[in-house]
Amino acid sequence: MTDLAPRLGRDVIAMRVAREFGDGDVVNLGIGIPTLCSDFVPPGVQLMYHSESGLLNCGPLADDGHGDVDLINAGGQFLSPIPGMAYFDSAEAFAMIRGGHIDVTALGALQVSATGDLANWFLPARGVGNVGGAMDLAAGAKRVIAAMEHNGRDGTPKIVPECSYPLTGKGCVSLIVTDIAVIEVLPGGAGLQLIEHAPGWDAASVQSQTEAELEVSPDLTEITLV
Amino acid sequence: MTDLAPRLGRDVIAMRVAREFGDGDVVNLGIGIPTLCSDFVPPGVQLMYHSESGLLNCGPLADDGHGDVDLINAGGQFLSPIPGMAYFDSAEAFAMIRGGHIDVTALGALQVSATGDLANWFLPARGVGNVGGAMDLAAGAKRVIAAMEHNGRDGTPKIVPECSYPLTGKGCVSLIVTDIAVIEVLPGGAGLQLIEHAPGWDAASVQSQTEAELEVSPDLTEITLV
Amino acid sequence: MPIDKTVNSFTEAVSDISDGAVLMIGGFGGAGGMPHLLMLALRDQGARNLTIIGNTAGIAAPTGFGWPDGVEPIDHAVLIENGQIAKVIASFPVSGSVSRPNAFEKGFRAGEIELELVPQGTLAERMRAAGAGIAAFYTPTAAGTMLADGKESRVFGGKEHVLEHALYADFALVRARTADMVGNLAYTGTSRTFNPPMAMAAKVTIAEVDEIVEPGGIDPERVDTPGIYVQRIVARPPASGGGMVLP
Amino acid sequence: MPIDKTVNSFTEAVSDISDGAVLMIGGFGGAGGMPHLLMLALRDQGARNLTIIGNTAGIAAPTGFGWPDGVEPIDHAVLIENGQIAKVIASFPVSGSVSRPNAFEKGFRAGEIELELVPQGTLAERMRAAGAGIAAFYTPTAAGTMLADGKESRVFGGKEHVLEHALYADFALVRARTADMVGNLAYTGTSRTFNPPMAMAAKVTIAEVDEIVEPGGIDPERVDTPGIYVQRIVARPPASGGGMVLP
Repeated sequence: MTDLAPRLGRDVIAMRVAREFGDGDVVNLGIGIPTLCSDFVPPGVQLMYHSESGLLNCGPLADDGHGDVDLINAGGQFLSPIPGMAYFDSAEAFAMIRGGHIDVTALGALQVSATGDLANWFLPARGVGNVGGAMDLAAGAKRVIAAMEHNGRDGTPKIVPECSYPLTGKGCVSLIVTDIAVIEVLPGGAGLQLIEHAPGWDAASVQSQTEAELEVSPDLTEITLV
Repeated sequence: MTDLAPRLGRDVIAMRVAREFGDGDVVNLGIGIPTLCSDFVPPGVQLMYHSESGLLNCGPLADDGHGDVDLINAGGQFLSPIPGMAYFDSAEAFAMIRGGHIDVTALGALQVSATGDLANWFLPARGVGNVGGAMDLAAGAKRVIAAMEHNGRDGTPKIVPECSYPLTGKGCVSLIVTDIAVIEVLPGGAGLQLIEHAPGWDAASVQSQTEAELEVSPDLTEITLV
Repeated sequence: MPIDKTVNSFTEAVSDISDGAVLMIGGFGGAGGMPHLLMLALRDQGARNLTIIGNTAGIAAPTGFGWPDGVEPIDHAVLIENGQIAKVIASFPVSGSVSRPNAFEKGFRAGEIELELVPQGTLAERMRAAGAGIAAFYTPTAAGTMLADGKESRVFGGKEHVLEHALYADFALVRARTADMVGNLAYTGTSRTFNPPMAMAAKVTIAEVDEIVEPGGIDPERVDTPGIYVQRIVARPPASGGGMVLP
Repeated sequence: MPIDKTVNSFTEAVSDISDGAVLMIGGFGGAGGMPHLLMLALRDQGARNLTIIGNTAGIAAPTGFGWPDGVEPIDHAVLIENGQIAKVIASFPVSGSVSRPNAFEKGFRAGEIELELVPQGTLAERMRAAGAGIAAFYTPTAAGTMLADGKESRVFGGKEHVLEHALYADFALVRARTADMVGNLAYTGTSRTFNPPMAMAAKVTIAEVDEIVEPGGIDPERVDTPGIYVQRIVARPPASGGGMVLP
């Protein structure tokens, strides 16, 4: 089926995710689209960023050529310092994650299931993978947002009744933000609810790109970014 | 039975315990006689003191009137600073203890059993007691030395076949130093071996003050402090 | 608005502690590292039927244990004597001397206060576990003793271990030397003790500090309790700063 | 003699690591916080059949991940390419790119190296548990995933938790900025990562540092890894100090 309208760019997905952040939230951003969210935090919202590399309150990415090998994020990118940072080791960094001290994490996804299961770490075809901190974030963060393209490069739906890829965490995702829709995972495994669609898309066209069944919110709207 | 000879003073017990410390050992000294050990460390032996109050490498007790409320030992006594100290919290202080990083601890005792069980925290008559860090030290230190008077004030033997007081730890004591004897707890619950006696005492007179049976070492000697 | 966790008064800092709340109170027992003014404010606030968790349940006065001569200790006794405490979870709940019982011991003997006695290291580790998302852990401490009665145990590496559970609290009242406005804390010397693991374990951590500084006022290498664990900070009046015990 | 844990050369520092030893190697993956010169010394020493535990098993070169442009990474690959490694325990063992496999991935595919994959937080916590005398603990991480296959699990507070065991090592090779002679370590910035929990978990911890100072040269408030966890310290040559990557 041909797309009804253009899909949103990765920046716009990040922009929409960033609207979920509340003032004062502790936020952990995964690699990929989530990293972009920090560029789109709404005015008046002050966040405390957490990184598995052992850092609270990091500044933005550092300009190329000004990297400090002792100031990196979990993806190995150089950061710049800001006032009010704190450094700690990996045991403490993950105590924070596992202990429920992260308000929101945004993670990339290979698949999300109808009950909020997340698969984002293992491509069976490779036969070996990196789990990194993904399972800890999935299990520990108060709120997990999946930030992802709605379909794979070959068009395969990534929002599915049940994940076929190995899981990162069970029932952990509470919101899915894609390049065509925003979907809530209903509590208690009650399924998925479409709450927003990209401009030019509608409930039927989003459903046609989605293998899992979507309940349509009575308040369904177009994605707004303001 | 009347004592054959005078009993050793608390200082002398501490002096004998201190001979057990090896150069470079990490040592934790309990309240009472053990605290005195630091005054009698043999020349050439450098120790690293550990305190449950969150301190490694503490200096000696501070002079009265010069106390810093933020530099105390586990008994609430003021300490003086020395170069090379490190401060940490209670979770870390007990990680060190439980994790086997303390080479030797000397603890006071109400009773020690023939298999090295230690009772040193609870007087049933009071009905309520302080456990503090005693059970952690008993379970975690590589070597536990009981430093104690051989008998209670009323003459009751404190080295017994089985402890009647509630235990601090099972089979944890490896050496008992008292005011009349030095006794090894044999590994694997194989009983007690008398290895040294105070001047003027002998195996029979020590046994007469001891409810548990003592095997006599073929190398039995008088306690030496040099 | 930049993050600023400052609360302007001790009264305000403890205002929402309700009857029946579970509280951790920092420090070791002596004068250092204890949130004296938060305890006094909680006494005045009056919440009842509280559970308090800490190393001690107050030291008997007059005392030593790190209290300067001639200074009347401010500790858990102010809450106990005010009838606010239903239960104590501690490792060192009574005074060192039978003949000088502290307020807790009197209440315990009168059957008014319940006690859960926990080895000091297990207490700290149970707090850290709560803060670190570890539901339970196996420790060798207390195996084979009456403090393991009724608990699951299991042998690892030939040694018996006891299963101990995470210990959570609604509020932690902690004490630090310095806070920055985002809630990072730095302590002094042996005043850390139970404050850092308590800050991890509580839903709401309230830090009483000598000084509140701008972000950046604490070296990020020197932060002991990262601000992620701290919800409110309140400064002692200037006259009580600098390690002094009283307001 | 005052305590002095200084060892005079990297060669001497690793001389007693024997075939079949279990090693932890510090750092996160990038240039910061990794014991480069200890790894090179271990390569030259030649011990074989080693198990190495760490966050990564080496990053594919040429790379980013905190390595300055134009600098050839020194990491686990120097040991893997030399045929010394039998098993890897890691959370991030392969490169980010299928098309640029690292030395570990090649060895793994060839069936020469065994892998135990562990979530990053569980890996750090298992090390801390080993150092802290906690035999095992229940974590929610990985519950319901293939990394929990064959493991005990149990529900606490309505949430499934997996039983994970302490992870010990014979040696830890760690990297810090400064050591004092008694073995206290201070790190810089995000170079802490796995170094502190590894120092706790190993029987013998060997610290590669930029600078060794007299006792007192590190503020006792600023010590990250207390000397109780450190058995040997060895200084990088002056030219490699100050955060530079190479000797």
